[in-house]
Amino acid sequence: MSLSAYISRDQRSGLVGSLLLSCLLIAVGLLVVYFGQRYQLRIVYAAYVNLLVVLGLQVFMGNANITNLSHSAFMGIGAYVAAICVTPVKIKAISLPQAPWGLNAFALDPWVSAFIAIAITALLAWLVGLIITRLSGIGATIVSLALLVIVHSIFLHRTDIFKGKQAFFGIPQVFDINSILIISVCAIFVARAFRESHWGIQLRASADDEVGARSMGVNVYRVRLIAWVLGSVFLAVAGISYAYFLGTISARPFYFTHVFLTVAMLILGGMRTVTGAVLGTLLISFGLEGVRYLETGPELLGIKLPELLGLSGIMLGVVIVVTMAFRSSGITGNTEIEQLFNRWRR
Amino acid sequence: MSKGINKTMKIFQVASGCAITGILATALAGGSAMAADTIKIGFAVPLTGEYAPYTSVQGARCMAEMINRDGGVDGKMFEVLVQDVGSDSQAAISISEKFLEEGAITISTIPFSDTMIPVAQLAASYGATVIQAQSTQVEMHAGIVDNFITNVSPDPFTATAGANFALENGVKNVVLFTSDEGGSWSARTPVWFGDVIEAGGGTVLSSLNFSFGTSDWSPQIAELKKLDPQPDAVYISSVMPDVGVLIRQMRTAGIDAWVIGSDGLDDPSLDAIGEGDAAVLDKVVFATLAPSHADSAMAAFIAECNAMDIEVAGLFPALGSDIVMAIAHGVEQAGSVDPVAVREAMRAADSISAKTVENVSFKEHQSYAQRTGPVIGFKDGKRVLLSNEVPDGVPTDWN
Amino acid sequence: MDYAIQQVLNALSFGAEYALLALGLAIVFSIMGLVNFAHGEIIAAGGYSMFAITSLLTGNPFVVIVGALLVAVLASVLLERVAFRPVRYADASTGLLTAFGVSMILQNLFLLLVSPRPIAITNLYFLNWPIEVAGVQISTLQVFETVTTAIAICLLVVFLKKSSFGIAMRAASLDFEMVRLMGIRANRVVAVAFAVSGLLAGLACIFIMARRGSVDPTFGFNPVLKAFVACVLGGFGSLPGAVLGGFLLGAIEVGMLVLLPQSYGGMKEAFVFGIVALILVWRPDGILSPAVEKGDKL
Amino acid sequence: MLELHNVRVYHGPIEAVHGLSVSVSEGQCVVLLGPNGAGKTSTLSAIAGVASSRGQITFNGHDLEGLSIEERQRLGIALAPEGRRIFSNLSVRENLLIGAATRTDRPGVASDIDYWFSTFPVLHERSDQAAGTLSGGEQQMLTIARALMSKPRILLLDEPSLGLAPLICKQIFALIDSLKAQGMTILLVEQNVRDALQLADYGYMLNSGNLMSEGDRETLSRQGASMSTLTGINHT
Repeated sequence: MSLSAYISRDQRSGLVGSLLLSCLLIAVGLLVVYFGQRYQLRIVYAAYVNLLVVLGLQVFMGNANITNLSHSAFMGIGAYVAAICVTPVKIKAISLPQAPWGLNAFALDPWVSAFIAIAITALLAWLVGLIITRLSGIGATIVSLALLVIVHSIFLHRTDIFKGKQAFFGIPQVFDINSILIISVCAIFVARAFRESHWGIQLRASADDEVGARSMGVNVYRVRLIAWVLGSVFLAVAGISYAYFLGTISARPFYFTHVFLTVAMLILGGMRTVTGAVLGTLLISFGLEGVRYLETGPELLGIKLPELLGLSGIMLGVVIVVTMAFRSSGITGNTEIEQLFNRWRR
Repeated sequence: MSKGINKTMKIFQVASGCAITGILATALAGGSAMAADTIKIGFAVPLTGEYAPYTSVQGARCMAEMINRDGGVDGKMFEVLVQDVGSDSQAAISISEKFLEEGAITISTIPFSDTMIPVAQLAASYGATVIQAQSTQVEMHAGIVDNFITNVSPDPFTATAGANFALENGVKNVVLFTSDEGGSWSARTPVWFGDVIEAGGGTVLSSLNFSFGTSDWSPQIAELKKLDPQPDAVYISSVMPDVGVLIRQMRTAGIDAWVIGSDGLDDPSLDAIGEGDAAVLDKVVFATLAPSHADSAMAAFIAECNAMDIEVAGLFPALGSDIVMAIAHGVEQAGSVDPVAVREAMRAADSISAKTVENVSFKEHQSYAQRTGPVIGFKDGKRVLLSNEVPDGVPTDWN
Repeated sequence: MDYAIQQVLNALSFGAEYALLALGLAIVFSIMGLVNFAHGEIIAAGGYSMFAITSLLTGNPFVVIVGALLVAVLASVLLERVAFRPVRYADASTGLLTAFGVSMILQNLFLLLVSPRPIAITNLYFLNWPIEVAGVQISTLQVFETVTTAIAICLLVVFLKKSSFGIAMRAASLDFEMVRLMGIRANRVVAVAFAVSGLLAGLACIFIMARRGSVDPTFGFNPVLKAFVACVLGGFGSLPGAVLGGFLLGAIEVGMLVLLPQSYGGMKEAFVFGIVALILVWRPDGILSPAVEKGDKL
Repeated sequence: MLELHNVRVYHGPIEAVHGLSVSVSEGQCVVLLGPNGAGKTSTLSAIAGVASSRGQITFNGHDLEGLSIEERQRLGIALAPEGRRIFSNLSVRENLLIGAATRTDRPGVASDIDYWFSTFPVLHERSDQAAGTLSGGEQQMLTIARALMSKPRILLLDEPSLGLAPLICKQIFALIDSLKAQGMTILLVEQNVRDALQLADYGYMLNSGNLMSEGDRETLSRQGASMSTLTGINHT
């Protein structure tokens, strides 16, 4: 109870909500660890990496209400920086023989590499953020899109550093399902804490009424920048988790397909809440897995279904269109999980 | 208060648990018990998205059915496991693992090293082999993984076959089109082509960059027209329809140089650009992975599959037949479906008869096939086989 | 010298195509604040209709062209009715995301119903043959495209200035609600905007098909991305801005191809988008920003 | 002619008017008075269909519920909104033309435009200029003229004198007076109590979304002193 002296009611409620969401994540994790097959472990891992991305998106896009399309690029930056730092010299001699600046002459501990990756991603995000947070609406969206194309183009072209569309391989596979569980639980707490923090509240207020928030003394650019950089840290962590699990990366996964997929996850769940981010990610990740299975024309209950290639894409599109038409604030709207329970109990 | 939370948490856990179980159960329904007398081959491949044209499933499926129809391999039947993964590496890896758990002895996947390497690493723990019908990229042969086999020769071979043809036809000055967007296939194949041309006494005049999806090549063509001397040939490793646009725009601009390409041009839609004016294709040649002219073995195979109601659309799907035959050979020699034994048997064979070429052999290189590299051109808008041999003078600096 | 003239002409014809595409986006955006990312799929629908007409009815190029234009217009109007009407008065990001969803659905429908592979349609090749003007060789397709764009812009200007519907559309881009208060039916104004947008998409489709000769499910993505960038450059929602942005983007692209050393050629996109970002930092609402007009809407 | 019965008006979740009943009969000029935030504009918006409302609104026997903005306009309800909202980039003539968008008699439209040009010569002088270049008073005249171009049966006039110089205000009120003389039914919203009451046949006094009092010119004028303290408007 002594805690209440330091944190607000909303923050306490946020802790409860984070706890509930963490339980959900851990439950899914345990379920798949004890009952699932090995490949399902991978699907859950991939879903949780996307969850980190979606949470990173939520921190900025959800609270500031500015559509961001550059997130996959930041994920890529995190993944590549960590990969370059951590990959053993012996392997880099094969894969990056022409790397400049002695990039192929050193290798670091995975934790140090991860730290450097996060730091560099955040630094780049801060630099870009200085510009992007001053734009609003469609202008910010297009600059974020330009950012995505620019970063992708650099990944593709500087094959001496990034290998482009070829594999950057030999990254030590230091993460497993437990690591991602711990990281995503932490991420939920951080994202929720930010939402209920002083800055989070100011940012949400400015999203509802920018002029009003300004007149109340909110430095809109500053809170946006804080959210933008914090979001980029989530994305860097997602990139690192991707690289440390698969051991091989390329420029390919960090482009439009991934951008649209993760944005769809966020808006389906509801971008204004952390609960929405979690719900959207889990629903689409596991839903798509089911649809994918139906796509290839399986035999269900003795009936041979036709092959329906493209069904998963159609479903994803329908989900977006229907959500936007009937509930543009997503499934959760403005309600976090613990509020839902409170309402439900009454 | 805390009691309430506990209660709600429990309810939530149970509810979410049920939901997840339901979803997982749906995904699980595809699994089935392992049977020793079937040869399971997995295809975690792009049936949709930008890499769909490279999928080898249809040819493999058709060949597997043919073999099964004739009694299988010593009574063992093929079972082809297929699932679409789009262009998503992670999905490809998960689906591969699913197939491996189901007992697949080989896996085919997205033909890019960023997917093939982790899939091969994963397959290694099951003893299984990653076998690709069409993968020509060189980095897979650098010794990163040792359970990888591709049914074709790497890009330097097609580059050399094209260059040798050019040199024989008096080509001296060439222009190379390069792009990083197709990996080493589009970035380095033209360079190897240039190396062979220079070794043969020719000159590389210029190297122009391009993007995939280019639908108007006018600026590059203006660059070409500026050159002095004019090129005798341009080389490009790209795909249809981009190359088709390039060819037509070059001819419209009055540039009569040879257009030489690699396997990416080997698409039925290339033939279509000659409709109405067959002369457009007169000086177009490409070095490819298997003969694909009208009376080739491949054309016959495609027709045969169509009769079985399996549509095999061109070169890459047809190449799938070869890997099924290679696996069948491996199983026959090994006398079992043990994945390691099958791989070793495939690699030990001096010659394995194939469908799209007469035979292939993995004995010399272990990770890729030694096979003939056909050069195909056009006469009156119809494909003609210009040469079909293992090329000489292949650059060796690629490993 | 010939080379320079040639490249300037290329920049002009690139610009004409981008302007045509950008106008289609801008006209919808100016009226209902919707960034219609599904515009590319309208173009693709035109392409697939050419395939359908050729294989089911006739290869007569006139029929194919008219058919493609009709299909583009109908598809555009239909999309508005089905997908965009429910989000008509929602904020810009809701509309944008809906458009992404629509674009995803259409791409996958093409894939499911036709094929994931490119389909060859070659009966518009005849539009392209070389001609020589004052010693410079140019292709007729470039001429047709530039001239068509010019005519389309002129007709659009006449339509917007002279017809009562055009005046209503211009008014709607300033204050949609006020237009409704004049008794003008919102549905009609929006439908006409989408029809015009579809027509422009159809025109663009004809030229792209005449050059490319094939259509595939992701056919529309590149054009719409270019159109989007052109619109942003010129100032979103401003029709003159869309035209200016289109020509500017054409000039930047060809300029980059010509000026960048080939070893940096792969970075062309990075430079083009870098310039776009810089222009936006300089003028956040685009060069011919309609922000002044929007002022009375707030 | 126009009847509001227990109407509640909403801006999003907020209720701006809490159950108002108003009646306007043909040829009458009725005024809604009250301070800022009283719900006057909200009431007009509800009638025009711009704001969502509950309760019954009938016009010439038609229930307006469920009718869109444009359908209400086509029944003959014209709104000259607060803040004028002219189409600033369109020319003066185009602004007038668009006002007549629902009419099909081209000669009639042309002669009406000529009528307004002769009434306000300044509009004629600037007929091909962007309407945004007009002064505030000219824009207000254009707004009223534009609303009348559709030949409405009732004119909803929202704060026509807002932000205008006294001399211009006088002109505007003269115009309203002459409209009334021609038999136009008018529902007027004003803060300028004295001038408004000189025109009005009947008036309603609103505050914070509630009806305070109603009555004819004399009744309301008698309450004028108390009203001026309420509205805070100086009567000079």
